[in-house]
Amino acid sequence: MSGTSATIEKRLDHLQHHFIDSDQQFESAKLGMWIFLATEILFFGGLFAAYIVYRSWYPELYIQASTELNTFWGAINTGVLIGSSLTVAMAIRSAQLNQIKGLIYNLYITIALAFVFMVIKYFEYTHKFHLGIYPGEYYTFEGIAHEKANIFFSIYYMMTGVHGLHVLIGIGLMIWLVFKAKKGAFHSGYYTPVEITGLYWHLVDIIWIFLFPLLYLID
Amino acid sequence: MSAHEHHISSAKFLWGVGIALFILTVLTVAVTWIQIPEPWNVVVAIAIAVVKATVVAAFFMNLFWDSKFNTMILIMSALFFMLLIGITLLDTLYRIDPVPSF
Amino acid sequence: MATTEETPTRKIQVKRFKPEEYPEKHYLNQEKGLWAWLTTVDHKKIGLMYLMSVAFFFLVGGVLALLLRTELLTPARNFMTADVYNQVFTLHGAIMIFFFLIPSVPAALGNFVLPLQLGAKDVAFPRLNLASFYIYVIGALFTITAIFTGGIDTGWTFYTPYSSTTGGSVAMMTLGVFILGFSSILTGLNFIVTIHKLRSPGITWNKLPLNLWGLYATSLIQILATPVLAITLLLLTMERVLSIGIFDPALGGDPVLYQHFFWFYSHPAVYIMIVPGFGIVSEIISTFSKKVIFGYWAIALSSLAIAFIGFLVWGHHMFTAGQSSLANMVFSFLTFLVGIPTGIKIFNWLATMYKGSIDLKTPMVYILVFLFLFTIGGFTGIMLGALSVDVHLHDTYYVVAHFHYVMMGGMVMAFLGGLHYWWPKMFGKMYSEFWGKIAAGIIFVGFNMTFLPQFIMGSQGMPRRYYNYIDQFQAFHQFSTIGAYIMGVGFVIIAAYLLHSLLRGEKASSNPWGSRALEWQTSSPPDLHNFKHTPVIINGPYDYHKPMSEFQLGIATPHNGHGHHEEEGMDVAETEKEKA
Amino acid sequence: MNSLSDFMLPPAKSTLAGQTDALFNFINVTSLIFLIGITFAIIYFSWKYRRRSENDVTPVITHNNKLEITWSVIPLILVIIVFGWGFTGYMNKATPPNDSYEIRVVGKSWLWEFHYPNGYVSVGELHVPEDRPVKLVMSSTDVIHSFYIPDFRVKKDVLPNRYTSLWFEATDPGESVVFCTEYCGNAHSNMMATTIVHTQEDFQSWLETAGSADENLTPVELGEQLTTRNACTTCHSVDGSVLQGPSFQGLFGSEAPLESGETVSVDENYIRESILEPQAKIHEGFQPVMPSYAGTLDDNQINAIIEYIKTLD
Repeated sequence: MSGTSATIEKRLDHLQHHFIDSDQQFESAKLGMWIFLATEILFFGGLFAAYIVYRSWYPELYIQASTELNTFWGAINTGVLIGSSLTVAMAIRSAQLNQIKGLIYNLYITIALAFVFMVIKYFEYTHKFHLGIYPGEYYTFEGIAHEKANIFFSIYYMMTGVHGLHVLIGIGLMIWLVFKAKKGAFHSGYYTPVEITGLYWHLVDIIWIFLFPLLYLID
Repeated sequence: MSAHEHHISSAKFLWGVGIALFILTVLTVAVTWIQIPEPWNVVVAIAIAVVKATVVAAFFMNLFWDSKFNTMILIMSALFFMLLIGITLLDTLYRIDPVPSF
Repeated sequence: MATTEETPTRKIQVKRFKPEEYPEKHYLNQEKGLWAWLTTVDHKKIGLMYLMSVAFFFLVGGVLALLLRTELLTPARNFMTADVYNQVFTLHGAIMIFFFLIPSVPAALGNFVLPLQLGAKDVAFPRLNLASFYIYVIGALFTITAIFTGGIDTGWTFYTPYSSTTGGSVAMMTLGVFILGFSSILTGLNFIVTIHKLRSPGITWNKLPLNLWGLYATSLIQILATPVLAITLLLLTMERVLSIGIFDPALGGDPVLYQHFFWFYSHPAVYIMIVPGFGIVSEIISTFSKKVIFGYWAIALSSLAIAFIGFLVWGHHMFTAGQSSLANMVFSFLTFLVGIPTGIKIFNWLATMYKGSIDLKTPMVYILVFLFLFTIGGFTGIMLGALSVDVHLHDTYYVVAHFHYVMMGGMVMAFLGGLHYWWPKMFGKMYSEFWGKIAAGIIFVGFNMTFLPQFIMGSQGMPRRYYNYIDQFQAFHQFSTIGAYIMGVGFVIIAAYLLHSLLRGEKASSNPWGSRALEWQTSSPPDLHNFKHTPVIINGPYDYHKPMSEFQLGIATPHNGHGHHEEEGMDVAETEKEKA
Repeated sequence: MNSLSDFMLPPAKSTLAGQTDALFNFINVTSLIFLIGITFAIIYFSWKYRRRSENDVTPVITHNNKLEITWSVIPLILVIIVFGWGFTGYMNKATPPNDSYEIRVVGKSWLWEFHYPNGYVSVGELHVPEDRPVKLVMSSTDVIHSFYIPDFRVKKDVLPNRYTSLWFEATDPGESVVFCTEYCGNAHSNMMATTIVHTQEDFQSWLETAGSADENLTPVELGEQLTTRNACTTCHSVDGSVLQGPSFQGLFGSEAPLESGETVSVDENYIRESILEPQAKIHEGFQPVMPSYAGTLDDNQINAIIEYIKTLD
């Protein structure tokens, strides 16, 4: 690859003064992102821990309450996020191969899929609000015969809400990437922001991969 | 580590990984149709999720070709999460109340 | 991975670089004006900005402490109402912990020293570093808003359900601490990447200064524990705003679960506060004993061991909270295990002093004070780890005295030691050695007067967070209050002579302590880019048996390796690192 | 050693205290020996090896495995001893004997209520027999409190969503103080009670007469006693000073402004309502923090309190 892009290798305006070369800078950024992802895992970890503790206390509550969640739309959303992960991976591949157009198209598709995810989420939420399934104190739904049903939905809203927030942040980041890509900031010698945003997006996908069976697929 | 050796996956490979993930998603929904007794249904669901997450981490996030230290970070964070939940359960599962709680 | 064929066969020219004495141009005057300071990405200036902030918050927290002690002079009301008293102790705790102790060594001293000790030009992500400073400022603004819009009276631990039902601006405060957490995370992230990726040629893991091992262990805790605090406080904020009920028993939640989550962060946070102190102690003891550190690996690995075991012991804050006896047993046992690496450190430091050439300069005085006070803090920790005794002592003044011995007697003394140690490097000025020692003595006396009586009170059953108390404790409280005033005088003296040093201090040479460590091999104050050459390291940072000239090596390049893409410097650095 | 323990610890008045104190003393003495050694080493080294010239040469001692293992293993053995000792002591405290006398404890902000098996309820005074294990089954009606008797070396948090328990066997008749040790708000430091240990016979006779002792008093005298016993005076002064709640002095017959903006005249009905449903009408400038006394005070007692408040002009 170094042979094909010898001219581009010279473009080093992205290199910051305290790094020795692009490579050191790239590896540092990636390491930094991985460390950040570790903090993300523990951030969600707190919610998962709350989930597990309450599930171990009230297993029957989880079986009853999860029937209120729509498995079909949950599965569709899982597919949507996996698809968007695929397109992000394709976007990085395009950047690595210097195909800026491919990069931009793949980012567009990813953004679109992320919006689809959010729209489905929106309909799921409004449906629940309509039934009176609010978190905690404001819970008024009477379809579940369990006194702690409000707690299950508090956990549900916190988990999916914080995850949704991450999706929104991801959308923002990718819009920013599209702008930068259009300005020609990325090439095969420098695509660090694409790579680390990609890592972030895959993590958001991984979190959902766990949320889906834990929330929707309890019998 | 060198700039010239970043792993580039072929498009075919990426699509393959994507399709494998779709299939696993269908599988994880499908196993709920056959009633697996407690607690194995949870175990199966988590196991499939772990496989999917590993596939994403290894092939989409390129950990398979990357510096081993990055893999270590991922494993370490999972480990510390398990510490959090594991030790908390030592309390919450083994509380003995003098009178059943209300 | 780079392979051997790729290694260039070019010859490296290594030369001796003697640090310039009294440089005319240095990082403090190379960029001018307030704006240049506020937007700087230079780790040294960011470190100084942190230093000013933590000094400010230390002042605020300290004044609050004096107010508390004054109120406690008599058993009944003196000049505050109970409500004000509760707000004041909450703020004293929250400010001292979140705004002073946690950023004090890592973010303030660490930011300044870490790249210097690595021979790097900056941290890995300089802009992120600046961002984390501003995140800290925003968090602080939220907290200050909370104080003026109702106050908080929950104690710094924010225990539910009290925190979810009481009045005041609890949500604003928890949000402030939540934001602050990100500052801490980003600093930790930056440090880990910097230590991994930006070491100068020759700094292998076994030549890493122990201060950096301390900071590395601290950063690991910061990135692994702080997110759990973040989510906990987010849940608590939601509890206040949306009444989600996960922690509120009135809505079906469990308050003890909150305590688990909170202490999963807050116990390791104790090590965020103390482990970097260990690093400073190792540096200073070796320098002022002019002797190679005893048990390098034992000290380095014990920092990591403390960081790791520190994650497993949070439940010892909850021995009486109603958690299961099984959990109590496990937590108590693991708690004792932390004592071992801590003890190893103390013994190693003493062994370093053995047959050394000990120069009792101010930093060393603080470190000796640290050794004494921290040992007391450690032993009383053993007392509190013992289950049956803790049942008696939990939530009494014994606990208060214990953590002040660890945090103030340990961490603050190490911080002061580090501040005095690196002061000449930071500002190129010396301070009054005489007043430095006087202040250290006054603080030592005042500190022990304040907190020794609290051990006795606590053993006799005086509960903490009490606005009133029964008459039998009055003598102890008064003694303690007088001690606090004396300590206050000590800090005023420090502020005075450090200010004097800034304005009128003698010029400091580049290496006033005769240290072998890398940060002393550049001018005082350092150049904007730290070194005018890329340092090359062949000896450990504590090899006092080797001549100084062996510590002043660098790669000779025409452009001194700065600002431009340097072919030569690059290749050599990389191959060296590969070998490492 | 005894004098050290007398100076540091409160008097030991339960069967559980001895073991706790022994461990306390053991750790103290061991620590003191270590501390003296370490301090001596610090001072001695600083003097003996003080810098004599700038060119001092120091020996290269990088490590010493034997020494390092010694100072790792000895403390390890010591802390394992302390752990085992502490754990057995804790298990004693956590396991009440089967024949324990059971008393229900309710923590409210900011008072302690004790319900005896015969239905009698006392506030702020825990009466127990000596030489007999007593088990307290505790819960809270609002936030977390913690029940602590220093003389007995027992402490346990009192939670709002489940029951916790502790037990002790008092050894000496007399009085011991009870503290709340989990921060619970403005009057946290006033949330105290007294443990009164009777001999077994005295306790029986106290229990039999406890409910009827009040009958010999005039309503005003009874009311005065009840306001102290039920910890009313923790928050309501009788001399006009403002605490957590409005002062009783001059209250009766006045027009009280409410948080809702209305005013209410303080008469028998308002006081009765405020005792049974404290949150119904909150006096302006005060927090809605008072616990309900429904079930704690009967009509007769409420009337007595009203009569007493009437006398405070």
